[in-house]
Amino acid sequence: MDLNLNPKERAFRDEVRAWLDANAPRDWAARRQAEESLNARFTYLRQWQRKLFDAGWAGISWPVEYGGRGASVIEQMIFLEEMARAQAPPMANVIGLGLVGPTIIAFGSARQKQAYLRKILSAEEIWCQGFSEPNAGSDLAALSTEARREGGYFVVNGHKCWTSYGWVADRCELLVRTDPAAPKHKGLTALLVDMHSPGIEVRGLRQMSGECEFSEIFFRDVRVPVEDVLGEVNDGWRVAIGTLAHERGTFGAALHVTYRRNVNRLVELAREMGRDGDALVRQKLAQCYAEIEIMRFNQMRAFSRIKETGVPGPEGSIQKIFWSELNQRLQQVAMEILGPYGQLAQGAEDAIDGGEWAYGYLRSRGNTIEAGTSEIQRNIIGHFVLGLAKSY
Amino acid sequence: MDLNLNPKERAFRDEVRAWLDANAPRDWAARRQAEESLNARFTYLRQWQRKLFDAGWAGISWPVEYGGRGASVIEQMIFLEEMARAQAPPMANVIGLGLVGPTIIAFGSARQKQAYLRKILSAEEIWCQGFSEPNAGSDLAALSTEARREGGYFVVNGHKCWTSYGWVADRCELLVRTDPAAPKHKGLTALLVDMHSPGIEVRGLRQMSGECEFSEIFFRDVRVPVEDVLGEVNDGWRVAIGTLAHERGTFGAALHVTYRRNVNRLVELAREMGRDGDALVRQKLAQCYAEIEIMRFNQMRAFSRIKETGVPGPEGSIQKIFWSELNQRLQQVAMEILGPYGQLAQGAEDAIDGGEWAYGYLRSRGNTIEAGTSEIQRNIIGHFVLGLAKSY
Amino acid sequence: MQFGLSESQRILKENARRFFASECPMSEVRRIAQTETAHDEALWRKMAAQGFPGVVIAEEAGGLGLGHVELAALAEEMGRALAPGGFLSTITAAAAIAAAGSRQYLAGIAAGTVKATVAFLESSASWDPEDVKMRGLTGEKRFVPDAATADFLVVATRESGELALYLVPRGALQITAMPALDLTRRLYKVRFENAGGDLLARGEAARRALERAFDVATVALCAEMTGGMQKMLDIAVEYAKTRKQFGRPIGQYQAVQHACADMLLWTESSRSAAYYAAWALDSASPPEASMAVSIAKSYASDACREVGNRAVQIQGGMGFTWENDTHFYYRRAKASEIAFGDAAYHRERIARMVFDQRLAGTTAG
Amino acid sequence: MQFGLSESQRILKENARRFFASECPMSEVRRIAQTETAHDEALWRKMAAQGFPGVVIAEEAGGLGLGHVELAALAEEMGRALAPGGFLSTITAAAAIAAAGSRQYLAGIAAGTVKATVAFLESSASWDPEDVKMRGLTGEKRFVPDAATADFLVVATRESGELALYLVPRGALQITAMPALDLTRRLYKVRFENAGGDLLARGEAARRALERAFDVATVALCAEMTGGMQKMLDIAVEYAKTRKQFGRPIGQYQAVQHACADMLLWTESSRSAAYYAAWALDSASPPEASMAVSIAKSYASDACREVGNRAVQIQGGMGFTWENDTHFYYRRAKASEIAFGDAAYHRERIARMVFDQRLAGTTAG
Repeated sequence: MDLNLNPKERAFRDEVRAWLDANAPRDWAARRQAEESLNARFTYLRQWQRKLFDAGWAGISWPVEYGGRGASVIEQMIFLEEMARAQAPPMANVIGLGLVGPTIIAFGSARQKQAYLRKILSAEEIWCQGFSEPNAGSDLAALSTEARREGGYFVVNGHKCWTSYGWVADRCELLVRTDPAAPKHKGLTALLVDMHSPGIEVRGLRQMSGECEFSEIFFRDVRVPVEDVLGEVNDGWRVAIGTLAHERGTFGAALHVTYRRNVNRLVELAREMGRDGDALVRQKLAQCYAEIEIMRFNQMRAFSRIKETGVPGPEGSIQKIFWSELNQRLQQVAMEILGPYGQLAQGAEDAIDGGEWAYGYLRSRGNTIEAGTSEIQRNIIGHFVLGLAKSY
Repeated sequence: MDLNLNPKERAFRDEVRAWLDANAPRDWAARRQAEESLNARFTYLRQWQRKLFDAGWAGISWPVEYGGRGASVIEQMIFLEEMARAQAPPMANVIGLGLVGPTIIAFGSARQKQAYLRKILSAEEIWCQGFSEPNAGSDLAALSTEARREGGYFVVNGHKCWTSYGWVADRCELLVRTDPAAPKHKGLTALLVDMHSPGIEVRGLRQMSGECEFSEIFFRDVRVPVEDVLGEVNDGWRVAIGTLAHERGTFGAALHVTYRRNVNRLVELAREMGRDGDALVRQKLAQCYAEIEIMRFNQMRAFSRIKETGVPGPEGSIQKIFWSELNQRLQQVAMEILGPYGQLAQGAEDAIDGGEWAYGYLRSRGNTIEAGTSEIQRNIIGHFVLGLAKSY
Repeated sequence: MQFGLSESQRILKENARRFFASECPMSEVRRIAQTETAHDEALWRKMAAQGFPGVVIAEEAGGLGLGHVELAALAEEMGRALAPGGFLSTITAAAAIAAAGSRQYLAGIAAGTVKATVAFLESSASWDPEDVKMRGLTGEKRFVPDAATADFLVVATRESGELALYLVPRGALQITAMPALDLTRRLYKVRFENAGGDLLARGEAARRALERAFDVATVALCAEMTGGMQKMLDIAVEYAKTRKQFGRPIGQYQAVQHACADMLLWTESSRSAAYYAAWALDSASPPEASMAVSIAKSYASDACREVGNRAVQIQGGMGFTWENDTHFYYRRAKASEIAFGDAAYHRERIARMVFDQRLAGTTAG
Repeated sequence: MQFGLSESQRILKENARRFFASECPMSEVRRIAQTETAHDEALWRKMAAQGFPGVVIAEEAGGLGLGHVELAALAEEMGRALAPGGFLSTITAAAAIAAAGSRQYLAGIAAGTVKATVAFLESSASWDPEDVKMRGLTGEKRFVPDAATADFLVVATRESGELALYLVPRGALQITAMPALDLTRRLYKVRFENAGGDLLARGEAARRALERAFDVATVALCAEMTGGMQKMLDIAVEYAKTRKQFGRPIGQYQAVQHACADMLLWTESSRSAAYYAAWALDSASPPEASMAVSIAKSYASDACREVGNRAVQIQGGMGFTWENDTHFYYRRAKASEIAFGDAAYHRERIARMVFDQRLAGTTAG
């Protein structure tokens, strides 16, 4: 057990930090507040990712042959933390980097790896993930989007929803039903779909916070070449499980940096409001501080384990529950400390930090729903970690 | 809506109060601390109940013909509150008064009413309730204690557990299986059993708190006359449900008085410890105070409803959840305020209030298990109140 | 003792429910919530025709002369319907006027021709009257609900060190919107520059009038919150019965079913506390009534947040969409949690009463 | 960076688990818990033969000379086995001696011939060194663990206004049992009357030695609590798999299954925090280590209570019986929640560090 970075990791950390100090744009926080079009902002993020890629910072733990750096998941974690520390803009291709890329590395054909991985890293092709449907949310295997084989193609018809980056994606890891007669987990296939294909329509899905972060995607007779099947036909469930394990296990890696920054800001605000001597406020902030650190410790343990095993396991659900429920607690604490000011929205003259807190509070409600609900995560822990009988 | 007592109720309250002022023993709290044998203490409670009965205070809402007072459930509630207010000893025949009696009134034959009800009120015959079994706790209908018909008798064999007052009971409302072939809810029958019958063995069941408050009862070829079937043969489930509704709906009626006294004592202790200015302590005690009052308000509403409908409904589960979970919160708050002193047990020189708090903390763990677990209560609310599909 | 609505109270409540169901369905709420002030004059006139704004105003002043239980019953239905606009603000101002022993504007309020609000909070955002720092009628008030549509404001200010309440016509006041989470009840910043107004009360009388007005408003708000909770519960239960996953309605899974049970427990308990406090406003001593009010608000503030959280969670992605009605309720629940003091504020108020000035036992205690 | 036990640490831990499974099974725990002192000398000697009491004592002093991660690994296994008696007390005293720069008694402790404890709390029951009021070696200490079986006590006292630590042989001290919830680690009141003893440290040195000793003890306790939580989780999960109601194992009902999942989350998080703090004791700056310790204890104090509550609840009536092992763990969990400061105490300690003296960023922060 050694929680210090080893010399190689430290050298890596110093290199990332120095590069970010010299290259990370400083205007990201301001840009988010600005009234800029989503498209303009996304173009900016794409260019930023390209710059990172060119400097060798995209795909830290991916094989060198596909444009990655061939380092360990620990370096990957360090990189994400340094990005968050520097308040650098995120990379554009979030789903491609975190979910689709690792899945293609694990399940993809040689051709697919050659064709797609490097362009994920360079942000040349933005990916989304087409899993959820209106009637298949938690019960993902109940999905009904279907793909019929016609010669060298699969022809896709159906309707996906809650797709992050759907509105800007070039490609999609799409889960479809290819054998309607098979039991529901058995007849699924993962396809790598060109989002510019005829027959695809993308619509924004407006959230309670007022934004359209997610999309619905409609497929009407969309033709996908059979060479774009990921893994085997009718073996899509295994592929999807691999993707979801990454979503649960590694997606929250750098959130502790962001959370810590938010709590430090609350400490500052509490002091400005003269509430730093209030025992209740002190207890609440200390609790936040402690839980964020514990999330970080859990994350370090999890990454150490992934480094050994190669893949995130079902205990990744602990991370998912932790980051999502902790953020909800933090946002509530913020509301309690900020009092009536906390509810002021963007555009209000007296809003603290431009209404970020009111927005963050609403947005946090989605945390325990997106990327697998808290209920599903507890099912996973109960069944796959503790060995209890399936409760669903 | 009028939350004041009406003139009749007020007169009743005044009468009870005056009588208790003149007659309630003042040594009950001290006796509980004293090293007195359980039997001696119970004899004392029996005599006390007899005294109440003779003065007309037993069975406030029971029909006059069976020795009751024929008043409403509101008067019953007032009486219980006044008893708690006066810190009078409880009546001895808790199960008979609260559960078995009302069930006999609802389901009993004319003979049973004549034979049993008055003796419940006078504490001549102490009752217990034989429902739970080792393999039938939450799933009560799975019970396996069986009764075979032999001529004019049922012959009972089996094993009950978690029986309050089993060690001192003269009679038992016993739920048994009379038709093993029927679906599990259908083949049950309620029997009124003489606990002095040959073949009955009672053993103490030691709890985590160290006491033996509950008993196990073993039945070996115990003969029960058919005239002691309560309700119809094979209709025992309906009878049992009636009993349980009383357990949930009205058992906690006066607990708010006890809880309030405990919190007042904590307020006093906090002041003595110089912690009455501590914002955390103030918040916690205020929260307790508020919740106790709300429990009382809920109780008033529930009794008003019972007065209209005549019987407690499934929403009584709200009361059960409230009193049990609130007591656990109160006991935890006590521990937090009392610090290291809170854990000191009976016999420790520096224990506060003779170790009542440490005992109360442990004992409170049983609250969410006894009289139907919190899980079962939430099932009842979900299914019978909200109309959701059965979750079990 | 009868803890339940009387026949006439029940009829009043049912009428109100029918009224809002027909005059202010969710489509209307959405429309009005997207206007500049979230106030609809036509709806207000119809409400006034029903007598709603004057429910507790004396008959001599043109009101219905009913009690606070009736006010709570109305407020619960408005909460359930999420009725937008300045009802609560107007009621608060009317309570302050009546508590100060005045009758000014009350007839207009009862008739629906006058709307009002109370300007109290300042930059400190403190509910403690000690923290009113504005001198005379020059200065700034914040978080004033419905100021843009009010005809006059009850303004808390300080004169020669004493608290004072003034009635100030909105007229030429400088009013700026403070956009916030709740879309159905808007907040404003109000700037006073040597504004003109009538003195309503000062010193101890002002403090008492204000305390009473806030107690009345808080009870109405608690009842309204109860109605909102009930609606969120109803929405969630309906969804849990119809939405199927893994071949079963999700309400059959205990994670969902028990969450619904908790929502019911919180909603019913909030209801008990709100109506008890409403009754206490009419029938108990002022300190007992204040205690009951703080009990109700401390509980409802936590409960409405938790009920809202569960309502969103149970509906999963659907509960997180703009199209779903839940978030309108959720937003108001958050604003209500804070308005007139959050749970911690009211717990401290309870602690003050419990620790510092032992109350006489309540009715049954 | 590697957050996981090394090969040698893993072997140490597995050996400890085997040792306690064979030398201190639950039947032994029950037997020892019912003796007067909950101390078994034979078990102690066997533990000493394994080197346990000297795990962090320097090799020159006869110890194993290992780090606090190894101490945590041992403590976790003792928590899992619910090993009764004075291990933690002795470790605390040894840490105080070592932190004060002394070596007195350390060899005896490592050899198993000497047991010790720290007498700190007084009637105020405050963990704040400012609240040590005893003058010299005359006065009373309370809640002293394992005093009846200790050969000497490290005593915190005040001399000329300064904190001082003394080594006092138990000898003729007047020791009275303070029966409490935990049956496996006993508490005592100790009366000093001009007792004799050796000065260990005074003033700032005494304060620092005490703070270090408490940090070490708290980490060991957090690891022990983690072991206890793990055991309660294992018991509950096993029961949930085998107990059937309504035709299914109760672990299949989400109310039970999700409670088990929460127990796992709390247990694993407590484990992460305990081992991080153990590592920090050896490898981070003193304020960073203290911060890590308070983070671990504030979390574990709440977690072990909640895990215990769920463990009892899941087992229903069975979990509430004396025959079931759970309550022995439950009782110790309650005592541990309080010992060396409860969650609120450690949160305030964190707040002091966060608010009042900004820490340098931690490793990855």
